[in-house]
Amino acid sequence: MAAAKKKSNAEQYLRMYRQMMRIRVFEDNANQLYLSAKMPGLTHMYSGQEAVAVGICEALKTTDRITSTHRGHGHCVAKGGEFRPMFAELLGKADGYCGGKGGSMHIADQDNGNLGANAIVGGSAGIATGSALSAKRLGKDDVTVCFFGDGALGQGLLYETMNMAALWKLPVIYACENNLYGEYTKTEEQAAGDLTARAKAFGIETHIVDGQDVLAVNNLAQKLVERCRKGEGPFFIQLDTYRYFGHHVGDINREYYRPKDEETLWKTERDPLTNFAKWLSDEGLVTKDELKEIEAEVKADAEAAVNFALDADYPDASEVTKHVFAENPSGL
Amino acid sequence: MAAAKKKSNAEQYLRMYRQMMRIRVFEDNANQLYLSAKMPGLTHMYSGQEAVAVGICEALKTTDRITSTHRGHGHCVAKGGEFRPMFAELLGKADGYCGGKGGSMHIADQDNGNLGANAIVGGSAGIATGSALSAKRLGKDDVTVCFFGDGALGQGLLYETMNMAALWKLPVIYACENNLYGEYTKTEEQAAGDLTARAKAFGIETHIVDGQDVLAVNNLAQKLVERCRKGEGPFFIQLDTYRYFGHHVGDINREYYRPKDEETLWKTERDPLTNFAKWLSDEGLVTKDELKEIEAEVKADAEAAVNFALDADYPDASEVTKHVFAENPSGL
Amino acid sequence: MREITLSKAVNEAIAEEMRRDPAIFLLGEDVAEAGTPFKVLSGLVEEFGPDRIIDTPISEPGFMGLAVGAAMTGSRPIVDLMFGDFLFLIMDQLCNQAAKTHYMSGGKLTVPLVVRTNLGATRRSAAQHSQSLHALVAHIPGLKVALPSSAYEAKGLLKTAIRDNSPVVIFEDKLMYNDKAPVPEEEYLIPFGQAKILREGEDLTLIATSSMVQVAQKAADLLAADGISAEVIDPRTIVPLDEDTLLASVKKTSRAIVIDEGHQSFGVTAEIASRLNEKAFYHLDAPVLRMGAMDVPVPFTPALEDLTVPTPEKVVEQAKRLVAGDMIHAA
Amino acid sequence: MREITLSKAVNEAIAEEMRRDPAIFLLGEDVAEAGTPFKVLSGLVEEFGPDRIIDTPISEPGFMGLAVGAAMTGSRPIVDLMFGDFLFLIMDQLCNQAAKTHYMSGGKLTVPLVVRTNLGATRRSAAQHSQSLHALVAHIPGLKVALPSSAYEAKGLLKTAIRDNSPVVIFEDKLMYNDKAPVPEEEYLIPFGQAKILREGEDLTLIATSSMVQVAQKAADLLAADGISAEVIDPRTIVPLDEDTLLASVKKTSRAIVIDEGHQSFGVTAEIASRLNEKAFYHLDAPVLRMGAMDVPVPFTPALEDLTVPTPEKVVEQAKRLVAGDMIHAA
Ligand SMILES: Cc1ncc(C[n+]2csc(CCOP(=O)(O)OP(=O)(O)O)c2C)c(N)n1
Ligand SMILES: Cc1ncc(C[n+]2csc(CCOP(=O)(O)OP(=O)(O)O)c2C)c(N)n1
Ligand SMILES: [Mg+2]
Ligand SMILES: [Mg+2]
Repeated sequence: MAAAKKKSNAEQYLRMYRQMMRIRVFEDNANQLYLSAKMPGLTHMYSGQEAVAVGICEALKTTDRITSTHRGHGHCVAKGGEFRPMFAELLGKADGYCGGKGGSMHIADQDNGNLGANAIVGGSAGIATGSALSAKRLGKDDVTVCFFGDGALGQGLLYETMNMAALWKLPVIYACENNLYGEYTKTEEQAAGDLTARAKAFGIETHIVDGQDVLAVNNLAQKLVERCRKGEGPFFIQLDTYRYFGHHVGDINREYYRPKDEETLWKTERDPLTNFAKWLSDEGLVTKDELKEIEAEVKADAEAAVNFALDADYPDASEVTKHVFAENPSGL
Repeated sequence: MAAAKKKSNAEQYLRMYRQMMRIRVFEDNANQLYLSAKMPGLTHMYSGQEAVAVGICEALKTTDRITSTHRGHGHCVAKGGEFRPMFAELLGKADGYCGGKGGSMHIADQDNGNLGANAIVGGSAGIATGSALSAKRLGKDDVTVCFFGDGALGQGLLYETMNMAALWKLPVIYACENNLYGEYTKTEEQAAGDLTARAKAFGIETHIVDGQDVLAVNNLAQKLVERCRKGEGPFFIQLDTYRYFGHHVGDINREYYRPKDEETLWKTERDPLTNFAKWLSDEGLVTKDELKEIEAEVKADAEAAVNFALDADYPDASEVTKHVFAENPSGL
Repeated sequence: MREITLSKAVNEAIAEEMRRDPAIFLLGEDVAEAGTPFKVLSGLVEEFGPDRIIDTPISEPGFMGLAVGAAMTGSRPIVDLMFGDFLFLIMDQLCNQAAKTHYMSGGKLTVPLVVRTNLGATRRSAAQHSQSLHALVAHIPGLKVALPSSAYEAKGLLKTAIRDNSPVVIFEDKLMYNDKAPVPEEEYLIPFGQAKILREGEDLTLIATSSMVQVAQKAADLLAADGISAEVIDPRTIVPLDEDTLLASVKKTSRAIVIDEGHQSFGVTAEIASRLNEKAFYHLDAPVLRMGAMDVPVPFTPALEDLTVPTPEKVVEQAKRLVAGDMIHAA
Repeated sequence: MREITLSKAVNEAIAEEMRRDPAIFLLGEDVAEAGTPFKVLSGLVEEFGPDRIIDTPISEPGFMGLAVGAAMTGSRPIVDLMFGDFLFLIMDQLCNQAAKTHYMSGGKLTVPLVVRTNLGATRRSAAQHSQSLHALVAHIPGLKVALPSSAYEAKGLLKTAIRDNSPVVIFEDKLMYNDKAPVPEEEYLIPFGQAKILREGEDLTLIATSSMVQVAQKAADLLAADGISAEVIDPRTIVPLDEDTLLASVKKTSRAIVIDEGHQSFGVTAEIASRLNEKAFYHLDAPVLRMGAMDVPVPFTPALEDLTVPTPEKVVEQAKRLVAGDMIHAA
């Protein structure tokens, strides 16, 4: 890349770095909340996969939409979510994005175009594709990105929706986060044949990208998003990545399914934050101190947000029967 | 093919011809029963596709299994079904294969390995694959063939089961009868991309064959069935074929979705019975008279069976609550 | 007033609403040129084009999923589900997604969509094309369930369904598509949760849904001939359910039979009967009786199929037992 | 007698049956090395090998379909469905295929399979991992439905389910996996359709299923302290349902509350209450009361989630109203 281009992009790079850091720090705090028994239930952490969500979402406008998964905090942050309503949601508080009714697995942020995490593996393939159909029909150039894990390739719904997306040339990008495992099972034991071939079969253009390299992800995403806007969609991207923690916060003893040195290798050699930080320094786009400052700011933000969430009120009991049905215009 | 081989195969060829004729005649009678208001409900006729069912089923043993579709009479005949219990079933009589409880769309013939027609498009993909899993687990070399239409490619279930069949190397053959339409819609409007690529994506070996050429179908089927027995399955076959009647007996005015000359072309140039009869005569394997005799015999059989079915009794009212649950061994 | 078929009534409802609101579109199998196998939608694609009357592949879970996503993002989809039996294929998208999204998001996302499908046996279509599965969706909070019993009802309820901001499942009776009823030319809506008293009576109340409304009305005719005066009520929607109207009637007549074409056990008759028992217990002279379809898969053969659903004669028989006080059980 | 957890009881039931009958195999997600996320199946793959304890892809409709086909052809599969909420994904294969095949084939094909899954809220798992959907499958003819309420019940009912020649859906209570109960070393089966009287009483009958059995028992303790004697009955299976035992109890006590963790409307409480009302009407001093889960998607936050399910305190409150004759409604 030309040096001039890089300089002019510095601001954007730093925003990507900050966003990745925000996800990393969010998850560390979520884990802490779990370990200190302050968070109800379990949660699935996105740590290690930051470059995927950030690389893609930085290529999107606010009105572009995403659908997310059970491992959804990263997508939420990357699409513009704020710490306070996120932590509040995780703790089941009234100030949460969903008033505490959704929790970690259903966090949604309509204003930023996040149509929600989903606790049904593969369950959002239809939603994302329908969102793209909606945009196309209503004459908007908004693009929808459907995030899902390699495990979701097991769900037939995905093939049905990719077929329709291809038939109708919908502006949707299927972003398959291949982190090598679905729960406690290796991808190759769950998925026969070739992953991208499953989209190619429908005539969908597919790409494979290093999901630990935020610039590679972002460059590809920018191109595909623009092509989607022009009606050249759908697309399918396989993003090779890795989750650092267990399947969920409680999955501590995982050597029986995942070797320790594999974990170490990814964390030390392929960490998206470390490697991007190094590149930024090497290119002279940022100083070590600036990086430290970003980290410190993010951590302070998170701490404040956690405290806010801990202090926040639970929803009132009367909320329990609200929102079962949507309000209707008068006369109905 | 060497002349000697042909001669020694003559008996088998004639059986195939007779089986195709039996399907053709069965359907003509079914249509007559509908038109004369003697058959309850509707039915989907297999006429035109005879070479598919016969070519494949002639490669199977009685203990090999098939699953069938809403357009299931052809598969039933080809797998060894008899006219009497078939017509009786269509008329809802106690002597039918299912005691009248299933009807045309659920005809099953367990003794001949027909696990049943299915009124859910794609609904038997799991059943066929499970049957193959069962055979493999129980140490039998039985092969299962899953018949389905091009329309069933829309159903996600198929992809889920093909994935598992490929992962576990199951002895199942997916036989996709591509008759160019699903109901009133052209295949290309329903299916993006390439049909066989959808199976290839899972690492499944695929084949395309002329579904109007019974010998081509049978040769391929024999090879693949034997390879399945040796553990080399699963396989996927696309069989290009055509249905002569409407989607069901009531689909009379179909020019809005299917041109008349297309129908004429297939019926005159590509009829599986006519072309096979010509080949058999040309090769000197049969005389015109012998062919006529076969037809006459089959027609007489059908007439007798129709009369049998018309005269047969309806099930007793007490049958209505039987078979909701299976009988259990004593002590349960 | 002009009379039109239920089929035409549905067609008009969709056309009128689509003219009014460009956010509405319809998708399903063979809905465009073919106008559905029942020909209910004939002519719509000609008026609204293939971008609003969308033929899908045979992918019920998939297009149901698309509808959910479209509904969340400014569209108002109508899902055409060819047979009610295919509900089993879309349950995840309908019940885990559409029904729960508004609640799970704390009211931020809404899912205004309609699933139009059907119910009813005795069409000789066998077990996978004859079910009446409305009780299943009624059990899931977040879904509204409408059961029109005539052309008039079908038009008014469907228009209301389309304007509702929650997911609604509306079941038409397959056998009724060609039945005519008076339907005004002028626009009308039928509000959800308002039962309709079709016939006033004193001796007992027949509460009947969908296909069973005609059965109840015939039974009431037969009963009238025998000097028994039956009130006939159609709840119209089972979610929301107009308890008040049902209770008022039962308090007046002191006896009731609930008639519905879904399987009897764990079905609609159980819910309505137990609410009446609970809330009108001391007004009842006899237990509320239930008449659902038999708890068997629907058999193909007419000889058996016809036995599985309530008939006017069977309703009369039960009504007479009820009125005669013939219900006392052994201690 | 030794005490073991419900989790261990399930594990033993499967192991014993698999040793007895080589036709049995089990399939589901992460059932082998991982032994399921709840660790219920730990050790089974070591004994029976990966050909009988089969890890599947995340393909619920698909592996349910495979089980149907395997069951038709000489195998006896156990389907492990990780969460009861995923029933919505397998409804077509379970309800359109497994449930109907024996009937549609006139008794020629049988489908001996078990779906093992779970139910229950208050685990802070939110709306898509907390549902109790047993009423839905109970509505479909051809499926049997078992609801174990302790380790003892879980083992005996599961063994019976595995030997049954029809499809059976068995729901375990997610919150009960670590609860211990006395379980004999010797083999035993619990027959389907035989309710269990857990506690005899005179003043009212508490009929409770699955997770609600403990709630009813606690309520009975509290009531006893107040001089009210409650009979507690666990139906164990809702299909088949042991009407006789329930009716005999209600005829004795003249009052009943039905408690179940499924949504109240169109759910299990409606079926049981309406059968009791219908068949014991003249013995009842008050209407049968129903206590199901609230008709709302299960909220995540503990502050709301705990409100949605019946508690011993709420049962006591209703029981007291019932016994006090406090149910007379305004005319
Ligand atoms: C339909 C469904 N089946 C099973 C589960 C349980 N489950 C939750 S996450 C998960 C694994 C998903 O793997 P993948 O899609 O690769 O995502 P990852 O966790 O690796 O990010 C499973 C099986 C579920 N939530 N939904
Ligand atoms: C799940 C499901 N959806 C829709 C239908 C209605 N239907 C019956 S046959 C058919 C078309 C099937 O097309 P194809 O698989 O190509 O078989 P063909 O009729 O051409 O033999 C449709 C849509 C059905 N029976 N099941
Ligand atoms: Mg994964
Ligand atoms: Mg076809």
